[in-house]
Amino acid sequence: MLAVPMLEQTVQIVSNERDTDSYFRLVLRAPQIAPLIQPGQFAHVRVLPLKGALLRRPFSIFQVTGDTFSILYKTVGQGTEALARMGSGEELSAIAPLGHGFTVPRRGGETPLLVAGGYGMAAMYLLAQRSPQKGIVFVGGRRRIDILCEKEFEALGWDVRTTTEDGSHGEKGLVTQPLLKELKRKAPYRKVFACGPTGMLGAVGKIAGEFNVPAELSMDEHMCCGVGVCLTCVIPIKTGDGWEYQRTCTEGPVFDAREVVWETVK
Amino acid sequence: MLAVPMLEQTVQIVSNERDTDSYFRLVLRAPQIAPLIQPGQFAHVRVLPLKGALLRRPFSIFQVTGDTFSILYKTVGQGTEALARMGSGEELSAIAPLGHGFTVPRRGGETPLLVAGGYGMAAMYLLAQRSPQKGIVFVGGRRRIDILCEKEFEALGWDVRTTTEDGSHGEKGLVTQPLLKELKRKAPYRKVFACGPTGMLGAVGKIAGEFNVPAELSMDEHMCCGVGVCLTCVIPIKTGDGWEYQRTCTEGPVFDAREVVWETVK
Amino acid sequence: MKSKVQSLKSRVQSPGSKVEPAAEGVNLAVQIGRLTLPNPVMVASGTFGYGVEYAQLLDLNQLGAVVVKGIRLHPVRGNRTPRTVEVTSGLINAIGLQGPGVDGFIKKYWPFLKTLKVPAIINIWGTTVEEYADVARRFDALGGVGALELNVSCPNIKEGGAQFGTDLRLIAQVVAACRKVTKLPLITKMSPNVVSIAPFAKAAADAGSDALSIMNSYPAMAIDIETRRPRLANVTGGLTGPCIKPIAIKLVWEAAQAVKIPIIGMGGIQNAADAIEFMVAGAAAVAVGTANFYEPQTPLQVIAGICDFLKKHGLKDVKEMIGSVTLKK
Amino acid sequence: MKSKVQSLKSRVQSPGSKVEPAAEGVNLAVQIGRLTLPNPVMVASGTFGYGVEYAQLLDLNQLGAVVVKGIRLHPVRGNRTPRTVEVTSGLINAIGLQGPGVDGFIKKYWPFLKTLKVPAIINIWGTTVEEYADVARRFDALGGVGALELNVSCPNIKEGGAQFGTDLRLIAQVVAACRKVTKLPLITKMSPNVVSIAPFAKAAADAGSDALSIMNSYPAMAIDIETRRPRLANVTGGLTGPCIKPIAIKLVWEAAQAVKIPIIGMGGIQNAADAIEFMVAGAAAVAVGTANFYEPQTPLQVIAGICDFLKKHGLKDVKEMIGSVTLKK
Ligand SMILES: Cc1cc2nc3c(=O)[nH]c(=O)nc-3n(C[C@H](O)[C@H](O)[C@H](O)COP(=O)(O)OP(=O)(O)OC[C@H]3O[C@@H](n4cnc5c(N)ncnc54)[C@H](O)[C@@H]3O)c2cc1C
Ligand SMILES: Cc1cc2nc3c(=O)[nH]c(=O)nc-3n(C[C@H](O)[C@H](O)[C@H](O)COP(=O)(O)OP(=O)(O)OC[C@H]3O[C@@H](n4cnc5c(N)ncnc54)[C@H](O)[C@@H]3O)c2cc1C
Ligand SMILES: Cc1cc2nc3c(=O)[nH]c(=O)nc-3n(C[C@H](O)[C@H](O)[C@H](O)COP(=O)(O)O)c2cc1C
Ligand SMILES: Cc1cc2nc3c(=O)[nH]c(=O)nc-3n(C[C@H](O)[C@H](O)[C@H](O)COP(=O)(O)O)c2cc1C
Ligand code: FES
Ligand code: FES
Repeated sequence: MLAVPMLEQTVQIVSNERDTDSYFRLVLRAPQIAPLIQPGQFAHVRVLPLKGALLRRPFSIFQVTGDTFSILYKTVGQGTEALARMGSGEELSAIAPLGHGFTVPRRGGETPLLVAGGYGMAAMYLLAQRSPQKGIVFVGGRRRIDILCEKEFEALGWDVRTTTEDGSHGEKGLVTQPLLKELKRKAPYRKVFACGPTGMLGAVGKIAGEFNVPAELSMDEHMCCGVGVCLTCVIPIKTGDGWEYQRTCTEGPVFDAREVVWETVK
Repeated sequence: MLAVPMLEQTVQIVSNERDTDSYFRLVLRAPQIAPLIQPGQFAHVRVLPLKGALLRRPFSIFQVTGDTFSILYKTVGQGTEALARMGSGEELSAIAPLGHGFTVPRRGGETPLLVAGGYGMAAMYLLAQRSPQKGIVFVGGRRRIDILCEKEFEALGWDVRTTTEDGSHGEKGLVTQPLLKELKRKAPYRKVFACGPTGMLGAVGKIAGEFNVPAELSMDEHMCCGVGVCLTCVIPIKTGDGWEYQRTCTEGPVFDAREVVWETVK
Repeated sequence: MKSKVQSLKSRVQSPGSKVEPAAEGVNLAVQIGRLTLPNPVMVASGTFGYGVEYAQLLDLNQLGAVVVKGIRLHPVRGNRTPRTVEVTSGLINAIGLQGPGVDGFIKKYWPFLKTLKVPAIINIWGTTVEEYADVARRFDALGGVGALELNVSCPNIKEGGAQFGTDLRLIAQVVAACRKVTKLPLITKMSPNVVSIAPFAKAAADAGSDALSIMNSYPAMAIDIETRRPRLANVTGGLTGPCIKPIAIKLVWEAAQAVKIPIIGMGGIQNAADAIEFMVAGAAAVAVGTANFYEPQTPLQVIAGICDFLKKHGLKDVKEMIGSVTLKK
Repeated sequence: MKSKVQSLKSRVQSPGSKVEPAAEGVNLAVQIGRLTLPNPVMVASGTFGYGVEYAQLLDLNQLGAVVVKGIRLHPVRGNRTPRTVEVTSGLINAIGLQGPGVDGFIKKYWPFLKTLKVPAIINIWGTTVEEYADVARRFDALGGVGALELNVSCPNIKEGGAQFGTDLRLIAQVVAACRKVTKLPLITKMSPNVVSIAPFAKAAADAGSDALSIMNSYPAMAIDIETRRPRLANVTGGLTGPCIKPIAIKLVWEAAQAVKIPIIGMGGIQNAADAIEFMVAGAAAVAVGTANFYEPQTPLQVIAGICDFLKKHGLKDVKEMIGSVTLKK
């Protein structure tokens, strides 16, 4: 039960810069945390200037460089907006690394097919970087500005296939379309890894299931404690005789697609 | 009942600088408010960065210059501390001018004796400046650093008599000592004006009463609305047949010392 | 009496007056019994004095109604100070219902209030059932009053107040006694300090209340740890402000299931989103309380924000929002 | 049984262990019935899992006690999601008491908990009086348990919970039934959702409760105005966090006048000043709840802050603060 090592630390902002539109890249100096991070894990961040809103906010860990790690976030509410107003030198509190991440593909193992929607791309970068086995990254978003770190995936030598719903960049449509096309090719030894909105994850899980391809999905549930005590973040997971609620922050965020009881996921 | 004209305005900080130790001078650009201000009135200020603490904070108006007014404040808690962290260009919300101020002495009328303790000095400056009749200012504080704007009173041509409790500046003792000495001189036509801690005001009122000298006191009661609706800031005031609670923010902050029911003041 | 209320209604709705029930294509008017409010945003008793104090800071005729501080038959001195204390996202008060009594009120404040184009609602209380009825009778006789709000829920007085609002028999008696002496719309101001609000809501409705206002302040306390003394002279007080909103929303929602009469929702409203949350939960109107103390423009900002919301969502009438919360997935 | 509690006490107080009841010249130990806590700062049930989850972030043996999430006889799946929602200075939760049941708990969590040097307090509940007693009997038999906390106040389950804590007859029955089957210290976790807490405090004490914990969460609700749906799948939930502190302080103060048994105060504690306020109001110990979620170091910070406060005020024993509020001028 004490499997995942985690630390609570005051971390310093190295930089906090706008990426595209409402997306920001935040680099944090965290020398003790950085070496522990596995792909698919997250940091639970307390934005100290937030007063009336108490809780920490969870963010996937995007990149790890030396004694820093970074996150890629979208401003959607008061926490992320307060975060966007912070600057280098200011401090945050982070509990990290948290959660059960992706199984990093082994050299010579299955070919990884990464599927990412919106800020889900943040969770995939470290996986691509740490995977000795290269593969394909499917990135999708609503508009051109929702396509993040495309260049970075290319720089890692991955095959990047981009879709936008409005067609402003890459292929027009949903990220599942090129995935479906690829799976239809029926190449052997493949494995899907996905992160994005729950609807997308459900669709990816379903498609992977149809092609009998294993899939690891990083689930996005609202969180409170982030460390497994409050039981906020549960999703229904199959057990021998039915299903039980498991914690996205602890047993997840990465779950095997076949274990999720999709009918019950809200 | 609509006697005092008041405005609610967003005002800009022109400067916010440390005076001595924990005292700060805040200058606010408020072109519509500034011309309306009378000595002894106050501004009710909302420190916008304060989140969990909701209420405005009341401060006497210290100086009026052109389209600005200023306050002289001491950091004592979360509101004043948040205020002290603000800088020029930032905005506050102010409702001002509020309250019933001092009766400005007329030329040839009573000689004004001003008595001020701690930040009470802030409330007295405008009175001294606007009074055509010069007089004496008694300023007192615990230590040297609690003596504010002594120089400014002198520049106005007033006779300044300073006391500190620790003797680090001026005469050693309480501000009431030189006042008592002065009143014992039994010169005719004098009037006391005072602002400071409630204990000091009680003592000043008592002394003035003993010498049959009229006294106007600016009372310091905790406030909430500042405009007369919540009935937080009341003090007991004599009426024909007994006493009633009157509002420091509306009927006051300046009251005639003889009207206050000192036994009932907390 | 009916004619008086009618004339008030028509005065409120009269075209050409500054307050239009329909603001730029959306209808904001709501009904509280037979009283029409030009819009659903009132101010809460005890947080707006007698209206006149705020007259310089905002146009009172833009409000849905002005609700005055609680009035008893005789003048009331109120509690000793300190009377209020700031707490996290809230305020505790123990004013003790200081007030001028009916005569003092009519002499000092009514001449101004009756010139308003929007309804004036009088918050009344007593220490006995008979006293409530006496006060109601006096205001009935006055003429021109918009409605009476029966404060059976003030936590800060020894006799009267919450003692009535937390006892099913007494709440019914107070409402029935007032109902007997006036045809003015009666609004019962509910105490949150009950195990379940539904039976109290029903008791008030059955006894003839035309509407409920939910909620009054919640019993609370703060202690200064340096002096080890209570922060309020009255020891305990009533908690209000944003901190109580989730409690108030639940009570409004629960009462709305229990009774058909309109509910006026209040408790921590700071902006239009808060007000809309109350309406969606089941409130026909709302009142802004503690927020007036720190931001007197709040009621007007709330009205403007409700208009924007209605437009954004293509709604033509604010009434479409009332009780529109849906529980199914 | 007595000997087990005794051995726990002596284990807790044994010199050389990391937790010293007297921290640098001040005595922090307090009594909850026959149970001695090394210091008055516990964690609140449901906000600290089963202890093990936080073991990497703080030294559990520094705490006054570890209180685990509510446990019923059988495993409980809990409510649908969303289960919590953030509100102004607070949180609303409707977890629905998800848990592994007595057997699951003993298998999965007890092996770790029993290695702690500080008492483990088990929060228990049932849907009938008999079930409470059954669970109590099981934990009595287990041995080494510090105390049982009877949760008769969870607002988020249909059967059980607050239904018992808001009914004078039922609360007495639950306590008496558990009293019959165990000599373990019994702590009754009180519901705030009553008109007056005094009779409930007395009922629990008279039925044999050794202590009270005050308070559980307050019934509340939040609605998403865009979707017009409740923000919690359970529709309503329980409000916790700094926003409820003034309510909790008042209830602790009131209960402390009514009963002689110790009170564990909780509700919005974020720092030592909050904890001291509870103790001055009448609490013999305190628990940190929601604050653990955003700042897991809170309980340790509170302990350190209490030490500083005692030293600053020249107090030698934390017990001097208990109920030390003075009402006279
Ligand atoms: C495991 C995990 C990884 C995530 N990784 C990223 C990432 O890499 N980049 C990124 O931009 N966002 C990420 N998110 C979503 C991010 O946590 C939310 O966008 C953020 O919490 C919103 O906070 P706010 O105060 O701006 O919004 P508000 O809407 O004001 O937040 C209100 C409350 O809801 C919670 N909340 C709101 N949206 C979400 C959400 N989508 N998921 C979980 N909680 C939510 C907040 O934490 C807060 O408690 C991740 C979420 C999870 C669970
Ligand atoms: C008419 C009037 C004029 C004043 N003029 C000045 C001035 O010129 N310079 C100056 O430094 N201070 C002045 N004060 C006092 C000033 O209002 C308080 O120091 C300030 O409100 C403290 O706020 P805080 O958040 O820093 O303290 P906190 O202790 O955190 O405040 C908590 C609450 O108590 C209230 N409060 C605390 N102390 C006082 C006090 N002494 N008087 C009234 N309310 C208080 C606050 O407004 C707030 O609501 C005046 C007070 C009044 C009533
Ligand atoms: C200082 C103060 C005085 C109040 N006086 C009264 C009153 O006289 N009569 C009454 O029914 N309610 C009174 N209330 C309760 C308010 O009308 C309202 O119900 C409560 O404040 C909740 O709304 P809020 O959170 O928006 O303030 C008072 C509240 C405050 C803060
Ligand atoms: C998510 C959550 C779960 C809780 N679960 C329980 C529980 O299982 N049993 C119980 O008696 N109280 C439970 N509580 C109530 C707390 O123990 C505590 O009484 C309450 O949160 C008030 O303290 P706080 O404001 O410091 O959080 C829970 C509270 C929260 C926030
Ligand atoms: S967020 Fe608390 S258990 Fe997962
Ligand atoms: S502060 Fe509200 S009446 Fe004076």
